[in-house]
Amino acid sequence: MKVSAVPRQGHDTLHGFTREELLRILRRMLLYRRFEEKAEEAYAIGKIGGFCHLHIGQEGAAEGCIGPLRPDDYVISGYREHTQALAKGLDPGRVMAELYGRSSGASAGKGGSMHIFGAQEGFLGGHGIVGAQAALATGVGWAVRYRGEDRVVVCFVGDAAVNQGVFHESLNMAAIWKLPVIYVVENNEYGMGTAFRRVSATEIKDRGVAYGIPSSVVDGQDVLATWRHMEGLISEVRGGGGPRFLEVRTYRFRGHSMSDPVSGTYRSREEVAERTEHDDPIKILRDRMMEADLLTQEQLEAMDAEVRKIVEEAAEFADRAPAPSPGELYTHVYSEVNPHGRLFFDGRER
Amino acid sequence: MKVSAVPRQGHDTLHGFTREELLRILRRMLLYRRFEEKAEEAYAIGKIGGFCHLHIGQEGAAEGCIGPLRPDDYVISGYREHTQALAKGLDPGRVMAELYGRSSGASAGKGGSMHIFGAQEGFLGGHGIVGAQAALATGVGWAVRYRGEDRVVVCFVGDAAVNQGVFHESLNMAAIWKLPVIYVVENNEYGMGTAFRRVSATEIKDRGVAYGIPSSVVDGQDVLATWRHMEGLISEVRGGGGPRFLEVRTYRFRGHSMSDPVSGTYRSREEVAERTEHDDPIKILRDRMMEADLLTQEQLEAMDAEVRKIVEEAAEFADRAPAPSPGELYTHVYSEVNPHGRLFFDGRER
Amino acid sequence: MAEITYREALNQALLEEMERDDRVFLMGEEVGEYDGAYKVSKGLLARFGDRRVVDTPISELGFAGLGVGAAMVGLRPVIEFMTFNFSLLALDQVINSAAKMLYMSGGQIPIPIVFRGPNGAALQLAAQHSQACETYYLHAPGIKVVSPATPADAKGLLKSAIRDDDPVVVLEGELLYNLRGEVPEGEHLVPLGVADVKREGRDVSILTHGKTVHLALQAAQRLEKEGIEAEVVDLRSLRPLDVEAILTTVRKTNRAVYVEEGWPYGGVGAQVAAIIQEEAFDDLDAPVLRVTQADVPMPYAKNLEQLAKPGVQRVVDACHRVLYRGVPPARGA
Amino acid sequence: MAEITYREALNQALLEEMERDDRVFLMGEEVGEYDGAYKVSKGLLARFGDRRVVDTPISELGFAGLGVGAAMVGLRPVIEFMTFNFSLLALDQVINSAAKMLYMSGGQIPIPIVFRGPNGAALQLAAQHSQACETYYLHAPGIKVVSPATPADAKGLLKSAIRDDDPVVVLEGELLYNLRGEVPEGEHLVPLGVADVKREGRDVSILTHGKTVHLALQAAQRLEKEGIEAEVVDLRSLRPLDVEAILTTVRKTNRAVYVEEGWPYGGVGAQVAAIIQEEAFDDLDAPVLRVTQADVPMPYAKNLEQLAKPGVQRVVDACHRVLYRGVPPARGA
Ligand SMILES: Cc1ncc(C[n+]2csc(CCOP(=O)(O)OP(=O)(O)O)c2C)c(N)n1
Ligand SMILES: Cc1ncc(C[n+]2csc(CCOP(=O)(O)OP(=O)(O)O)c2C)c(N)n1
Ligand SMILES: [Mg+2]
Ligand SMILES: [Mg+2]
Repeated sequence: MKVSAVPRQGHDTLHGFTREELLRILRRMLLYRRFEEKAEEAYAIGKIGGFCHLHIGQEGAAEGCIGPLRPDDYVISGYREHTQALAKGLDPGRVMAELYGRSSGASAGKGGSMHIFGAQEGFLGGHGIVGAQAALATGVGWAVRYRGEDRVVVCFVGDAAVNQGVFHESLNMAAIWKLPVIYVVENNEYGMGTAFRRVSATEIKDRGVAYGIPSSVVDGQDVLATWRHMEGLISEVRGGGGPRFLEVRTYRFRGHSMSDPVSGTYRSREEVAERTEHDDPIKILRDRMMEADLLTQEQLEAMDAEVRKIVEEAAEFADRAPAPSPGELYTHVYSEVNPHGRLFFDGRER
Repeated sequence: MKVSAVPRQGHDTLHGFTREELLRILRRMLLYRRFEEKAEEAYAIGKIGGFCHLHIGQEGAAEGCIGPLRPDDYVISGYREHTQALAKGLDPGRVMAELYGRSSGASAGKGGSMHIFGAQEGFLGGHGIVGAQAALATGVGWAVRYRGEDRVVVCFVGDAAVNQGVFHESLNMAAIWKLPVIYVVENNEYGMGTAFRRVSATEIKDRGVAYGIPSSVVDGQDVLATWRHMEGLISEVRGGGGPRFLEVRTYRFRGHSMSDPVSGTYRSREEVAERTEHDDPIKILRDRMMEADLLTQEQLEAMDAEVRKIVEEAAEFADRAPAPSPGELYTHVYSEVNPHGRLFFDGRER
Repeated sequence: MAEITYREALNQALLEEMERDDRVFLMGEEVGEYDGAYKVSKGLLARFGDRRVVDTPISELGFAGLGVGAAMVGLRPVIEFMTFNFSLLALDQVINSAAKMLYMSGGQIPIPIVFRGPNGAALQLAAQHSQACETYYLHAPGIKVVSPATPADAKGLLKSAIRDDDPVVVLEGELLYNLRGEVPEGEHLVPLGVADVKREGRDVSILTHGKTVHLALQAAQRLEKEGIEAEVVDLRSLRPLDVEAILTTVRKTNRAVYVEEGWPYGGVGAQVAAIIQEEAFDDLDAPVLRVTQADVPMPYAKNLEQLAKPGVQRVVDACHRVLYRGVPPARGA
Repeated sequence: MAEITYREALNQALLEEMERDDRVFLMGEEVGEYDGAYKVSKGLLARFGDRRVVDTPISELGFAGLGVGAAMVGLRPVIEFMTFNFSLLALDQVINSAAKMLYMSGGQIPIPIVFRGPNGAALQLAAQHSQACETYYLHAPGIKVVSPATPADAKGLLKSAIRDDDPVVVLEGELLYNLRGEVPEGEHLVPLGVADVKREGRDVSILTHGKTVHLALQAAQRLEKEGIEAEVVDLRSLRPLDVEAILTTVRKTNRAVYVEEGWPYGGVGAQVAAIIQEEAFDDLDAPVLRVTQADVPMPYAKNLEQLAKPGVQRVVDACHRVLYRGVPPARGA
């Protein structure tokens, strides 16, 4: 076994996975990357509006944490969730159509980039208030336990979210009621322009420890390590072990959102360049597979062509999809038309 | 040196204090006790209304934590704060008048039992939303540091308050900015009818540790130990050491508020009887002083008569004090009459 | 019909709906072992166990959000706020999660949840424990808000709220819990969005909801002695709002007074007055006046508190004004 | 007079007040190193250092409360909410601590604090990032609320807010930050509670505040072409409210339309309509109508968002209605 150019926990992490599995993982991460590069392009020409937070650089966290889940497990996240939605099985076309604000979008064009939902796929959004999803995840975990199911709930938050009160209230409740939730903190070192060390005197993991929740750290740029580690956590949780807390170390290669600069006062251009070069989860896996003779340049190119095609098709689907009809403005505010009284007060015709 | 009937950290805690100091501490705790017994009486005959949360049983925490402060230090608390207000130097008559809802009350009759304020004495309330004072205390600490003063801020919360998100946000900010705040959690084992162990999987102290705040525990029924321990914390904080977290173990001898039962499904009558018997901070100090020949029965009785007199006078003062005049309804809503526009919208004459 | 208290009525509603539907559970501070801070959930822990009657830490934002999360995957939580004063801490989850989720998800994720508890002032609880919170909830589309005034309505509205597929805020009253009244035997449901004429009259309409329904009825009695027949319309539900009932009574009496226990600015009465003048402008013989809490934080002192609360005489005065008896109707009530 | 942007105007106000008074400091998310999420605080960290320009963790409730605590002992904090959407998390400290403290303490503890940041919708930010939050703040006595529409008012009102001894909420607009306008040189203060007639007219009064002032002005231009002279009154301050100015314009035109970007139910317009009919009943020739956001959570899709926002044509239509041109004035706008 050759030594990897970027050694990460030794080569043994490669071994547990079959070649097919490895190819699949690589291909999926590549899909996430190409999908978001396409979104970047579409944003630049105004096809996508509002805020658009890319996950580029963090794909290992999505694939490593979601890959080992069962289809009937739940995932819930924040506003940087395109990749996670894809990982949980949402159709790229429907995700792209949502970014385009089309009626065929995952959320019928009403949610946009920050609010992708796939109820059928067990992807429960897409939430815009930092940290809020921690409480929601706790409730989903509550429901799972309530019904006596053995599903697992994975909740993604960013490093900055651990300073929200609701995150603590949620961890505490999950701990006392032993809920089947894995709180995954994607530590990309910054919340917008604020380095984590400026807003915390301790390590992220210490926040889980405070509630007696078994807490661990994994290198999210090493998708295989993340995957294996999550497998362990998932089976502990599925077995009734109660909540787990996981810090995934990662890095955001782009600006906070499409309208924010990639670097600036808060992190240098050099830092970003160096991390992009050496810390790319896709490159890391690719190199390792190549070194282990599990992947050739041609295979990689074919794979890339294949995912680019999927992404192009997704964009075409989104482009062709109709905008929501004006009548949609008033649907989905309430579940059903109430037979009594007035629900809307704007006096407009609808 | 004889061994105390209720041994608490050995007799050496007695030794650091002079007889005068010990008498003063005992006398003040007795004052708090008699004051609240009087409030209990007044509540029963309708002179005090609303919620009235007695601190009886927890006097050691108030005296031990506030006694060693400088007069220009700040104290802030929740709704169970009569005793702390007295300990910080508020006049018993003005506190009682507040409970009676009179214009001579500490808060001019507008605050009541839960909102005693003494701006001059550095007693900053008296807050009714569980945990909210933790953020306020953090701000007071911020102001102290901002001005380069060496004051210390003591913030009291109950054990149940540590589950409020705002408490965590506050600890985190105090930690990163090294604010001069001592967060004192009075752990009386219950939040209303909920035992702490039912709503937390870990120890109270772990909540401070999570933020890297030096955290300790002291027996609040041992006022001398509490006092000495606080002296240490205060000098660390005053010296610029940043925040401290202190759990004070104590017990509430009465119901949650005057309208709640003393015991019930959540704690047995026997438990309360046993703790009242063996865990009374006043009895403990009294017995120790007597055993150390620092107090006689006669002295104690004289002291008791003296504090009872103060309390009677406070009650008389409160009784005589006038109710707020109707015009007071609209004062203190805003700082000054605004020269422009309408501030009040009830259309009433004022 | 049995005469029971408002508290018992709520308790029955909870019990019946929990028996009917295993997806319904009750969660909040002290709802279990303590049988409820105000005993609304008395006996439910014993009956259903701690899977379905759940004591929480003091974490309003967290357990409100937990409820929403549970509703996202099909449970039907009833979240008790010990009082609505503390619900301000949870507002983000109620507005940003519960009210908006169905819309943001393009119709995929309904949130069938109830937030309930006592609202407004009790006796001498001072500024932080005496707030009426209607405004914070009715403002946002996506939420429904009801406010029962009688035991029958308490039972019927709470049951309907629990069966509703949308988030419903149920505003109760600590001072109503001991109120006795007849409640129909058997299944008793009151639909959301239907006002109730609690007293008929032709001279002036007193519109109100919740606790102040009783104040309005007292005022109507006093007015009756002067020969003035006031109609008292209890809106019961603030969203959906029975605008038809409002317009009907105003078209009949041509004069309206709104009575509420909360603050005036941005209050319920302001909205109802705006609607009336928009939709029954030509039917109005006088401005719609409002009787509210004094526009101040609630004071502790008994005398000030009494002054601050809306009183019967103020309602009578406002009716006089819109009837142009004595004082002119300008400058509110 | 210099022409500067609304953003620069706010920046100048902060800079000048911080230079004038060492007790003033700015705290919020990204206000320092990042120069502000919307660059309102650009250069302030460099100028004043991190004692007075303070980046916070994402802990809205905590740092709002921290600000109130600092104000309790005499500092004059300016707390920035990155947007007011996130301020719902902090509402408890704003209402229960800031608004009520002076009263609860019997006048001992004034809270001279400013809460500021962008309010309402920008472009395609969807339901959780597009809410107008006026209602949550104006409801409670103890707080003041202002909402500047122009660079001059932004500077003048923010400076007055910082000098005010009470909590003041300053509602800005992300979509206003790039707006240019003349701002008087030297010390420029706009007192709280004084409305500004942004355009005179005799036929109909368009009342509004904040961002929609510009919508109202556009509508007035369109109406002018039809020979209708609309008066546009910018309230600027919602509490204190310049009721005199409202009544004056209504007495002049006898017709009023309220335009706001927020939701209708419990909105600002409802309150203003209620006041107008209470206090100028006989001066009204038509009901006061309201033009607001559609009563739905804000949708993401561009076309739906445009439909949801109040538009110029809707304002024109509402004016037509109150002038009885074409459509009748019933059922709002
Ligand atoms: C409650 C709240 N406050 C502020 C914001 C604005 N905001 C959006 S993302 C963000 C930074 C979050 O950083 P982090 O949690 O580390 O996640 P990342 O963006 O790095 O994925 C902020 C401040 C928000 N959306 N919600
Ligand atoms: C935010 C909030 N939620 C609920 C309450 C009601 N409440 C008042 S005191 C209390 C229990 C607090 O217990 P703890 O913090 O242990 O203090 P203790 O009463 O024991 O001194 C509760 C639930 C409140 N005042 N504020
Ligand atoms: Mg981050
Ligand atoms: Mg306690």
